[in-house]
Amino acid sequence: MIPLSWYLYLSAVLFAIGLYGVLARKNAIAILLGIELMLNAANINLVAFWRYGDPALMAGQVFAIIVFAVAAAEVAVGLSLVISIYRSRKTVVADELDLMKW
Amino acid sequence: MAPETLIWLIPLPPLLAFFLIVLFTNKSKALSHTIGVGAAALSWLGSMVIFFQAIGVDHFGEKIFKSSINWLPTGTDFLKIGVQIDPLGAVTLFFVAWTIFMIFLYSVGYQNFGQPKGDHDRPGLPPHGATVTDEHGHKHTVLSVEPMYSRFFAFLALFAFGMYVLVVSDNLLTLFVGWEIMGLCSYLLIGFWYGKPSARNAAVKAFMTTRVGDVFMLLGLALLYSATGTLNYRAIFYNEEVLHSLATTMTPVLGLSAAGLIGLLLFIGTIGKSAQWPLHVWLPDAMEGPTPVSAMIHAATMVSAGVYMVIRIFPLVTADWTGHGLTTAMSVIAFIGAFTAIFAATIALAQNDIKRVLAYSTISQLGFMIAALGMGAYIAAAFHLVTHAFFKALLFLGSGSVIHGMEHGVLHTGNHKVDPQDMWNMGGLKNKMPITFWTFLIGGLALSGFPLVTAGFWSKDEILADAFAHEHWTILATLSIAALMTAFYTMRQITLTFLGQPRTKEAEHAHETPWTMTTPLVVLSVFAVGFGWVGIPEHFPGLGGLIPNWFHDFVGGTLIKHPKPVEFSWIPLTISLVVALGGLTLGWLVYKDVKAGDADPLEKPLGFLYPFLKNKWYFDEFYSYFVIKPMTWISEVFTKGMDQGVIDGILHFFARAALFIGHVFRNYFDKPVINELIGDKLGAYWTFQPAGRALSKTQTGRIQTYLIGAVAVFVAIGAALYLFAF
Amino acid sequence: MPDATQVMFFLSAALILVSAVLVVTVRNLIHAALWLIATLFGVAMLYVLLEAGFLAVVQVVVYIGAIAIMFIFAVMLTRRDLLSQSPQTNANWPVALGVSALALVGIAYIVRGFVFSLERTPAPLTGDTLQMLGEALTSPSLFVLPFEVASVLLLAALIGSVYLAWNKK
Amino acid sequence: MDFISTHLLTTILFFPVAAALVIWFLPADQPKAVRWTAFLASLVPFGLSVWLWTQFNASQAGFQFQEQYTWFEAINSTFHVGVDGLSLTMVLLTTLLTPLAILASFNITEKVKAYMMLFLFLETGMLGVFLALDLLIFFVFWEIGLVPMYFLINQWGSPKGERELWGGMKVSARNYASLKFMVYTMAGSLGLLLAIQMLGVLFQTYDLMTLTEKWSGFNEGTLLGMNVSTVKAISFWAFTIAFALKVPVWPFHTWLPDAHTEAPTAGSMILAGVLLKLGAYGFLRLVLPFYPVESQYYAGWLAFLATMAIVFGAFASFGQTDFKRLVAYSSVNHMGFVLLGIAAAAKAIGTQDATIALNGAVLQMFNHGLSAAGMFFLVGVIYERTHTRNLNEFGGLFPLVPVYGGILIFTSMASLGLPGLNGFVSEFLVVRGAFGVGYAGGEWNYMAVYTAIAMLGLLFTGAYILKGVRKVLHGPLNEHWAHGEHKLTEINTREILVMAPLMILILILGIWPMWMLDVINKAMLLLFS
Repeated sequence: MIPLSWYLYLSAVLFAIGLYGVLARKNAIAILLGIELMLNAANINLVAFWRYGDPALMAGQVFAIIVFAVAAAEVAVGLSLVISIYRSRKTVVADELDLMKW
Repeated sequence: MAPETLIWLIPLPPLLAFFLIVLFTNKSKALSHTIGVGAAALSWLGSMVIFFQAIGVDHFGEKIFKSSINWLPTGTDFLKIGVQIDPLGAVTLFFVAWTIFMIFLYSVGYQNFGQPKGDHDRPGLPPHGATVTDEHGHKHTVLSVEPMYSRFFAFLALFAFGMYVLVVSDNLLTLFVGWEIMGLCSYLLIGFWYGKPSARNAAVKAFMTTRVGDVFMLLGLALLYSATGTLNYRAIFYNEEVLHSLATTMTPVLGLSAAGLIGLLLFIGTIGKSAQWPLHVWLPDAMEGPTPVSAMIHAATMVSAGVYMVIRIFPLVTADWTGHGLTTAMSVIAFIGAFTAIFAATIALAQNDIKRVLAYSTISQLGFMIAALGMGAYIAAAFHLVTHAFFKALLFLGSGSVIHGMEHGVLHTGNHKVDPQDMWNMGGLKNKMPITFWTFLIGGLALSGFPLVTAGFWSKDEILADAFAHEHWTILATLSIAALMTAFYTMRQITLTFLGQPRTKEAEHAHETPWTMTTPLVVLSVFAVGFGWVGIPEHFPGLGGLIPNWFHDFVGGTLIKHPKPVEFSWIPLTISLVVALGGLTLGWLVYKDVKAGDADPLEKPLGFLYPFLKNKWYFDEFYSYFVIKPMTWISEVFTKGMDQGVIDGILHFFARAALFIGHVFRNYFDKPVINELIGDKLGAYWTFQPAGRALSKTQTGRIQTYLIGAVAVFVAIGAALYLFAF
Repeated sequence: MPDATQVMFFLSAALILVSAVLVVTVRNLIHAALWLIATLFGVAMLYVLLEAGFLAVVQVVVYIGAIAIMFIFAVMLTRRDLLSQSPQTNANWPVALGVSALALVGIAYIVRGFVFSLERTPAPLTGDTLQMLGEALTSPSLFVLPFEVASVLLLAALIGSVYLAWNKK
Repeated sequence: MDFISTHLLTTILFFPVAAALVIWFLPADQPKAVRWTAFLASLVPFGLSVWLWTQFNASQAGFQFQEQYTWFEAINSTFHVGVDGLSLTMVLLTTLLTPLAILASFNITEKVKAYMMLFLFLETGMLGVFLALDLLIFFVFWEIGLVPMYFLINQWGSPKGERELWGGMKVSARNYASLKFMVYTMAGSLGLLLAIQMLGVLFQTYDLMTLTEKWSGFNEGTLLGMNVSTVKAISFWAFTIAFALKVPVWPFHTWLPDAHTEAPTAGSMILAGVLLKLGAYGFLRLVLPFYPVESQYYAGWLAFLATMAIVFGAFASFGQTDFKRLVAYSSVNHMGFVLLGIAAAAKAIGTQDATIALNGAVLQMFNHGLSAAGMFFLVGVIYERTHTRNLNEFGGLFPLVPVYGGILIFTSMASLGLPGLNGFVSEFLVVRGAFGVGYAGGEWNYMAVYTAIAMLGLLFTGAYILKGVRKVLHGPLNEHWAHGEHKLTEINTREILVMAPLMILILILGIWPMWMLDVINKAMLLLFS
């Protein structure tokens, strides 16, 4: 039998890895990859809580599905942004996108 | 119509006329004078009805016509105003109505109604004449119509309204209202030709001088009202109790009783209005107005109003008077009157302007009345008031007629340097203007007190008889000399104007005036002769008793204690005969042979006195130096020195002090300490600038840097919440 | 001794963690995308362990089949950096590492603090979970609204990405 | 209609503000619409006040049409309004003069919207003071009135003119005047606010009626470590000086000639017509009821100041060569009579003489409102045409402008106190009341002396009025104004329409003052006996 806490620790670690990817990677696409990892960590939690709570309540699974949808949307928009930026600035390096600096 | 209702209505037609003319008909000259004269006629008619109803009542003094209404609420009480006609009122109404009506009629002619418009006339200046071409192609200059013809009638109507209000009112307050309305009108009418600086200044002078009296009078009114709680004639002057209590209440002012103080305060009003010394200066200058105005002011209305009021308050002035000696107030009044009488008479001796002579004679005659009142001769004063009103109106209108005739001559010769009012430019007008001459002669004789026939004789004689009977020798002497002078300057005037040969070309071409001007002269001369006969003393030798002394009996009813007629005595009669005839003869002898260019025959014998008299005892100079200059100076001081100097100076001192403190704070604290030390050095240079520089490095513009910060803070806050909040 | 499910858990956990670390560390983005696929596969295995079969299938089909492939396409479209041998992390990476570790510690601390109160054996599943899921998603009294919102979101993302990626020239 | 009849006072009070907000949304490039909206809107409060006048029961004691709303609960201050005969008269004056002033400012072309809005705000401020039955509300409105007036003088005042301060320093006259006006009044308000706060703290209420009762009866013990009588004397002077500044009483009057002279015509009308009345109203509404003992004690001082105002005002007015300044100083002179009446009443409160003096004072307030507004307007009419106010530059204008001349003489005479016009009635009542107090029961006191001296001022009233008329209308015509581009034009219909109501009221009040005096008289009896 697998204790619930194992899933939670696992998802925490996965989340932290994803977070590191988001914060540290240079490439915009890589940042998006990190976000995917974090979303998956969240999904693991959702499904685990569903299973270990009252399985008759489908909230966990439903939320996981909605997270899928959000992830798909996010990736679609994110990638098209990356492509659009690449077209105009010929780079996808996040460090070089510093238009926000005063 | 009940007489009370009618009395209410008497003053209204002139008021309506005023508003109608001002608001609607001022474009039409004919309509305006129709309304004006019509209104005067209506009031005249009402007055006559009232007068004849009044003399038809036996013991009218006890059963007078009166009616009143509430006017002002005063706490729990009301101040009532109303109308009343008592014997004195009835007599006054009679002469006022006649003179006013005559003056209205006369004005139509005097202001050249029906004449062409002037060539260069403009409002505010007297008409200069118009050029007309007759059928032969000759050009003539004729009199032109007054440009402000309608306005003249409007003012005249308002003036008449004021006088009627004054006469019919039953209390001192509405009397004062009428009094002041007349004051306004005299201002407007004296300044009628406001374009002339002299007229403008004379108007202001008249208003201000009379106002000096008016404010004292208002004070007297307030005091009387406070003391008695009413201003009604009947409630005060016909009420022994009130009079007695006023006479026994003492005041801290000059040891006067309340009655005396109030009487004197009110009397100061009269001094102003009736041009008594020392407030007489305005009246001669008032001659700047058109002649009907002079007549109006001098004879019929304003100056009479002053005397009328003193007659009204006579019971107050003489309250608790035993009949012997004089109360303080009475002495003051008598002194002022007597002094004015002789003072003005002396000035009249040396005047050359036909109207100014009359002006001073008016002052002098009013002095007679005031003196009479001062010594308790109530009936005599009232009688002289009425007769004087008639013959002085006659004289003024007559002089106006002369001036009008002379203007005709001036326009004919075209020599505008000739003053048509200067008697030295006249002479021999007797034949050119016969009606004017005869009526003027009647008026002049009445003024001089020509024995037996003229009204002036009877009234003046009565004053002298009174003075004699009550043993006021000083007054008697003063008035007798004044009467002598009166006769003298009257004859001087008549001689210079009408007798002898014309002294100028203008006088040769003078012309009789139209019927609208001569009719009033004739009517008034009838009264100037006839009105004396209603007051012949009972014991007068020969004539006494032929006609009952109606005036004495009737007017005496106004008082509670009917005054007794004085004993007849030959001495005052002789005096008046001597002064009148002597003065007239003397005047004729001195002036009958004056030729053109001659100096005044009086100039030599009088010596330095002549310029002194001619310059009116230098009173104008005195006032301008000792009153007007200091007042102007004070007002300068008050604005420049006080307001802008002291008060604003103090304020500006505060402002400067505040500014100074501000400067100190700014220059010695704010700028060096706050701005430079704390602000620039500590703040900007040492702290914030480096800190800003350092912190600006965190602003990389890179999303991940910010995200790191966000997550770090998120974690920190989460940890903090978890640790401390749960 | 671990039982069979525990072994399975360890295996998939190892797969997930190893490949996830590689996702965020390898220089070549194509490789990173491929390692992501591995991670996602591991997660799908966990779903199976959790008896959420439908989700496991969706994970494989949608994530691996669509999203991960899209990544690879994107990487190829922005090829210029594909072969870059320069470090794929920015200058702040140690800070990022610290912050991530901190976040991990924080989460772990929280989990440790209250998970054990929930520690129990999962109840056996009754009924058809797939049917229940379908009903939950479409029942007006349950989650139809979020479901609809999600579909609108997808539509918006569709239009938005088309617009963004459209070559205006 | 039901709402209006139950909220009559607040409707009157706030209608101008509502109208101002409407004007805000009007296009600025349509000055005509703005003017007419402002004018028509200002007629509404006037109509309502006339209705109020007819509905008002003069014989009923206390305040009528009261409305009370919670306002500032923590300190027990409520929004409480109501009228009695005194405030009713003043409300009528305010609502009458505001439309006329707005009509008079139809020739304003600069920033019309702002101007009209300020004017309407000003009306609310003034009405608020007259209607307030709560000291805090009173103070708030007292201050509100200040602001629009400041801007009216500052922005629309006569653009020319400089004022030399010290050491050759020069400032624009309208800035100087508006600042002086503001600082003066603020200085007075300071003491007023302190005194009001003290009352509020002491009795835990700001309600006028409660305070009147409690404060005037509070005579023993100590307060703030001082004797009560000392505290009362100090706060009496705090109130007195605040109101004396506004009246204005000599020697606090020097803001007035500056402010009046520099203000736009309509501003001067309102300033002289209504704002000065606020001070006198304060005396009647607060000082006399709150401090009967102190008022009586210091009546001599008040009478002294009043006499000084009368005499100095008249002299100063006579010394002017600026037509508008002349009229401005005449306000000092005329308002002196109001204070003289108040002082006399303070001396002998409750007697018939006091009532007469108060009747005179209140009527004089109304009368001065009419005649001063008229005079200022007439000065404005000629100033607008000639662009000068220097009396020496006029002269003999009567033939050019006969109608204007007639109106000017009429209004001047009202100002001079000619019997038959309104000023006389009130001046007579004041003099009569003051003299009656001075001669109470055969005993003479200083009030008689002051009244006698005040007569000197009355004399000089004549002098300066006639000086004005003489210099403007009479004398040889100054040809400069007769021809060409400078040709003086006659007063136009709009201007006559402004003057007509004033003149009609002047005449009616002069001949038949009963209708108004009856209300005033009953109010004075109920208030002070």
